Amino acid sequence: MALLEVDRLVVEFPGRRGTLRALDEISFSIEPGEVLGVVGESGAGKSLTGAAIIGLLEPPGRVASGQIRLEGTRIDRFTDAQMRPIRGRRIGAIFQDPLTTLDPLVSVGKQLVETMQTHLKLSDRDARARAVGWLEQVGIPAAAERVGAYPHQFSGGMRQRVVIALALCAEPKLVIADEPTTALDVSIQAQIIALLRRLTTDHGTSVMLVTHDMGVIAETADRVAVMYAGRIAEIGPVRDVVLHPSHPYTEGLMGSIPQLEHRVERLRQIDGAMPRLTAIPPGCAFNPRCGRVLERCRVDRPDLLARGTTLAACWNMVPMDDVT
Amino acid sequence: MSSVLEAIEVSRRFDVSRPALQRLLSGERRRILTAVDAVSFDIPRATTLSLVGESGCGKSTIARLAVGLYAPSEGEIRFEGYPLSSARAQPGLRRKMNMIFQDPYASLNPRWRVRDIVAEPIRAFRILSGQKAIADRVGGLLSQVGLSPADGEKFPHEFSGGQRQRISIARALSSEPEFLVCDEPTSALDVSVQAQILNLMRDLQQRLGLTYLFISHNLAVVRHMSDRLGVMYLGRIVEQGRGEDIFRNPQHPYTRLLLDAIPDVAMVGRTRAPVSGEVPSPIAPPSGCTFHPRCPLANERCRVEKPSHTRSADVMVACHAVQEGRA
Amino acid sequence: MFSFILSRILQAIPVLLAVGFISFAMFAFVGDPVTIMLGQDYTEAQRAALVSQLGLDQPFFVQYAKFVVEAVQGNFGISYRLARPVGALIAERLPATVELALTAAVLALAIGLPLGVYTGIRRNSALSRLIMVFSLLGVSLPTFLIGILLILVFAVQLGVLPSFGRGDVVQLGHWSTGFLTASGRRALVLPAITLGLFQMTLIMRLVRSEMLEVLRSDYIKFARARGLTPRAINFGHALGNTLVPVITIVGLQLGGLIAFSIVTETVFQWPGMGLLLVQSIGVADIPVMSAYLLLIAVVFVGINLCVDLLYFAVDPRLRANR
Amino acid sequence: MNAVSRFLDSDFVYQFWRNPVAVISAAIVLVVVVGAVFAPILAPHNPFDLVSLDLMDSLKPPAFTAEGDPHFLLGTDDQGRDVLSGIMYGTRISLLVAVLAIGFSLVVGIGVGLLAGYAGGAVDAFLMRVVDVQLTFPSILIALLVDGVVRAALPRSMQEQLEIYVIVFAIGISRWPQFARTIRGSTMVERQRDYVMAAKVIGLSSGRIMLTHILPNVMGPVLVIATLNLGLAILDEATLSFLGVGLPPTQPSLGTLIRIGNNFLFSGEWWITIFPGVTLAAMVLSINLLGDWLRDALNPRLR
Repeated sequence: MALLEVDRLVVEFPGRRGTLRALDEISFSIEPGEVLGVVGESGAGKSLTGAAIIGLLEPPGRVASGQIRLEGTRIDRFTDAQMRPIRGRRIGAIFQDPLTTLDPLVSVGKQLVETMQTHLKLSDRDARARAVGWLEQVGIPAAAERVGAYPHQFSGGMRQRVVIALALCAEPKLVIADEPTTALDVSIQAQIIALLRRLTTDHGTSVMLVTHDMGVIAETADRVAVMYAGRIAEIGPVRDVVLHPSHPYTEGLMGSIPQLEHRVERLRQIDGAMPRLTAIPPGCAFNPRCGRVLERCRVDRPDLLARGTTLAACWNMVPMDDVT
Repeated sequence: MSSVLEAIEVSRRFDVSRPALQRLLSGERRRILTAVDAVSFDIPRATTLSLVGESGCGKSTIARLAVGLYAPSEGEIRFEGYPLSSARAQPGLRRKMNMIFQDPYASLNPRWRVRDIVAEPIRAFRILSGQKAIADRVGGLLSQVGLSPADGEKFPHEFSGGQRQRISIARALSSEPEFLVCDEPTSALDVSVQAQILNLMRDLQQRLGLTYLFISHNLAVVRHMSDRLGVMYLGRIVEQGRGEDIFRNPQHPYTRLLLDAIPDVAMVGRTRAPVSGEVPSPIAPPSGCTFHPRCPLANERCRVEKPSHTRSADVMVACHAVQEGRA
Repeated sequence: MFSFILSRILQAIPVLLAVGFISFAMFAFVGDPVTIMLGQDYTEAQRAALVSQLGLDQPFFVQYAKFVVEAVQGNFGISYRLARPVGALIAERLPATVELALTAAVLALAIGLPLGVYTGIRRNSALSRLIMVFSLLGVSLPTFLIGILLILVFAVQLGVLPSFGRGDVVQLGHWSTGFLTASGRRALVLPAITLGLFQMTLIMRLVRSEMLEVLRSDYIKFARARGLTPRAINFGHALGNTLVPVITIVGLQLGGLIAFSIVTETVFQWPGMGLLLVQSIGVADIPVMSAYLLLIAVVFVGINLCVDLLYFAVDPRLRANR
Repeated sequence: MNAVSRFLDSDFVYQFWRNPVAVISAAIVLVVVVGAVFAPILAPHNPFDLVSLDLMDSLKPPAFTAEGDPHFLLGTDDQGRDVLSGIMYGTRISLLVAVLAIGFSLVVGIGVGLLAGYAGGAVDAFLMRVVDVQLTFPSILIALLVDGVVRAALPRSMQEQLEIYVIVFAIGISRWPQFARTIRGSTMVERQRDYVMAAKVIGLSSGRIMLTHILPNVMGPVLVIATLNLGLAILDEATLSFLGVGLPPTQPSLGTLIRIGNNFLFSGEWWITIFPGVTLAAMVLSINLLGDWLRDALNPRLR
């Protein structure tokens, strides 16, 4: 059974000029121990997906329809009190900016102890010992001395390590990592990604890795979901999606990334920009920018269709003779 | 080929000490941040020099030094053969340089209409007079960067990030410059939009014969844009040369580290070897070669002696290991 | 930490000197003390004698230096109106004002702080909205009007509390206290409420808005994402971070009570420094005015110092850096 | 779409109509302001026209009470002046003083704040030190002292006619530091923004950058604070007048009216002081509610 199943999830923001659909019927699942990358441009809805799963949508955002199932249990209708034993304990979270995600007035050890004692039956002594252990695991030097240190005494990269320890310390089955390396320098990025990869493999934790950086996804994820305008454009094993993209958007996205290996005169570019949520065109949301647009793309919204191991929401997936 | 901008042993220091009284009472010394440390480069006409490095390496300080927003603490910058400060004092030369900024949301005055934003340099330098002539020119500039002349009536918030960056480019072009400093022009943009802007900048360079100083933290973007390249670490250029040469055969250990650390879509399935350590504070940089605490090749000499730049093939490198043939 | 406090004290000295300079300038340039003290009929000899006695014939900065030296010793000259040393006048009135301000401060803090926290956490509950409306009323009603209304209800209509004065006081050395007698305590009730109400609503609104700000921060979101209980989030994380910015303003507000008591003391004829000041301003009694100004400056410097020390207790970022 | 219709269609106007508190407050402010500004036309009597006063009309209770006189809706005072008309003329003076005082402190505060924020360094350190020191003193104390000193310095003959300017100056000087600090804070943020850098790169002068680029971008928050301070300035004026160092009975503001009426409170003529008091409270409350709403509406993070 899949660890997490998201089924036709719709997230809406009711507003003055009508209701905005920020996530429009997205479906995917995460298997135990798997790393699912979620990639897309800003505003595509990738962070919102994570917030919806953990039940922390900013009001007035709400899950309008669809289901979220964690190990078979529906959690999308859970109240805040019902979600509390799940957050941290079964689904952990890592945020983008390590400088703002830690309470500046509480020592890192205390934040760890507090998190573990909320979810696990631990004596103060055991919790403290485990806190030191976690700091060691995430690679904080001299962990035993630094367990009483405050966040400002750590550098940005070290703080992100502490955040990872906090996300994993109550031993969740799934971690949602929302742009965990975006605020960091490249050489630190590599360290954090390697750490996340190693710890989640060791503990058998699944990861939903949300990022805009295709490179990070390529080397970290098992499967990847490409999001566009609140919908999933393509989802499949990372190698297939990166090397042989099915959806024209994914294809354009890959072409527009400058490469280190070889230099080209011009980058492939997708003209225009992703539509605002207020002005999503009918049919396929990508149709105004698409080079392979068909007549029905402007009218009907394509469902995810299989092509080999990947699924892509594109009418070009349908063999010509199937079109009636 | 004459050089447009030339930097000779330029340093820039900032005083980041605490207030004098407290320093006196606690008996601590002044704290000086050396953002740029004896940097030399020159940019030949109609070419692009890129500077790349991690945060705090001094690349943005150089961008500001190059357009005269900061004065060098030591050394000299020459623009079209004149010392920068005297070049900046002449409107006819000052208008030949302009700048494109990182954050498309902060680089346009939110209270101004786009047409006034783009026209500001035209008015400031009195390049054209008469409302009609200015309006026509602004319309032309907007078309040149891929917007419609009618967009001039709108305010910046009505545009997406990529479109704003186009407006920013139109403004930079309106003073009819020959030299543009581009400070991380695409790092706030999504990749598909980044490709549009990079392509636009290269088209403009070819059409108008522009000279670029291009600042970025993204090696792949730098590789795509530059003729020549400087890799910076803690205020110093550790390796400088033709982009082709450096990417084909990186010599400085830091350049190699950077290249290894970059996640690359082509690397799918492979994992990079992460490098240990973090960038030290530029207020108290390590002794000798500032990179030695993270360097796999460091020895006693590296800890003590600051390496000088030496030419190796066509590339300038500041590294004892390279010089000694240990690299 | 010691050097930090020392530097704070050293920084306060120029401030005190500047305020002293303003006080002195009031002396030197406003009105003619000689005419005021001698009245209409005087001889040139009398005038010259007084001028040299007051040191008015000396250069400006010498006069200022003398003024500072005298002021440090608590010597502020003679009140024009009452013809008594200003230092003694103020010493007499100080206890009344301090006791009033202290009571009002305790009131404002003890009620304002919890209400602010409550309305911050339960921002949308009906009770919070009600409290907010009342708090705006507290900010919008002028102090003197509140005083008048309280007198009207509790003194005139119900007749349960006195409407003016301090009641019986007990002399403890130089200090006269109203805390020790029943009538003194009763007399304190209405003025303290009047004085404290405005600060209370201010503190409450401030705590609330800071609390809301903190509750929106990333680390609170992260705490929720870790499944911490609302109790741990609100009191373990949010409250402490709320207090950091609140401390300064609350400190200054409470210091302001001493000065704010001017109005309350006038309404209730409370025999404190504020009443003395109002009476002095009416007849341009400059020595009293300048002494009062200096005294308030000293109070604020003291409060600022306490605030800085409190920061050390609350914020680890300061402890490590200094 | 032209500017007016675009404004009417904006989220700002939409939010205003959706918020009953804001609408009611705005209505109250509107009524009070119109009544005050057009007092000479709208007021039923002219309290300054000594010829029309009749001591026979003195101390009449409000019209809606048993002994009320329908000519005097809110009753009369001891001189036979109509309380309602007195309030309208008094509000006029209170508003005039408050608006002038806030205008004065805005000009000073914006000037100092822009200079300090843009220049930075020693200029900034000095100006902000002055601001800090003054902010430690409650504004009412500053106003009181300034008022007292200026009056003592003026020749007695000029005191009466200059009184209104003295009080405007006293209140204005007591409130500028807040504006200066706010403007300085936002100026320091704006100064670092790239659009200011862009203006510097083409060599614009600092004065031009401050006025054409920074000023329009820092005015928003300060105008909101100015709204809230308008209410406080009205209270300051009333308090000064109540303490007897404000406006004289020949130019009675709301505060003066309350002080005069206070003498009759214990003898049962409550209307002389209560009605001006209610007017004052309602006006200030409405301004505060409106200012509060404005602050929230313009702060996108709170939505």
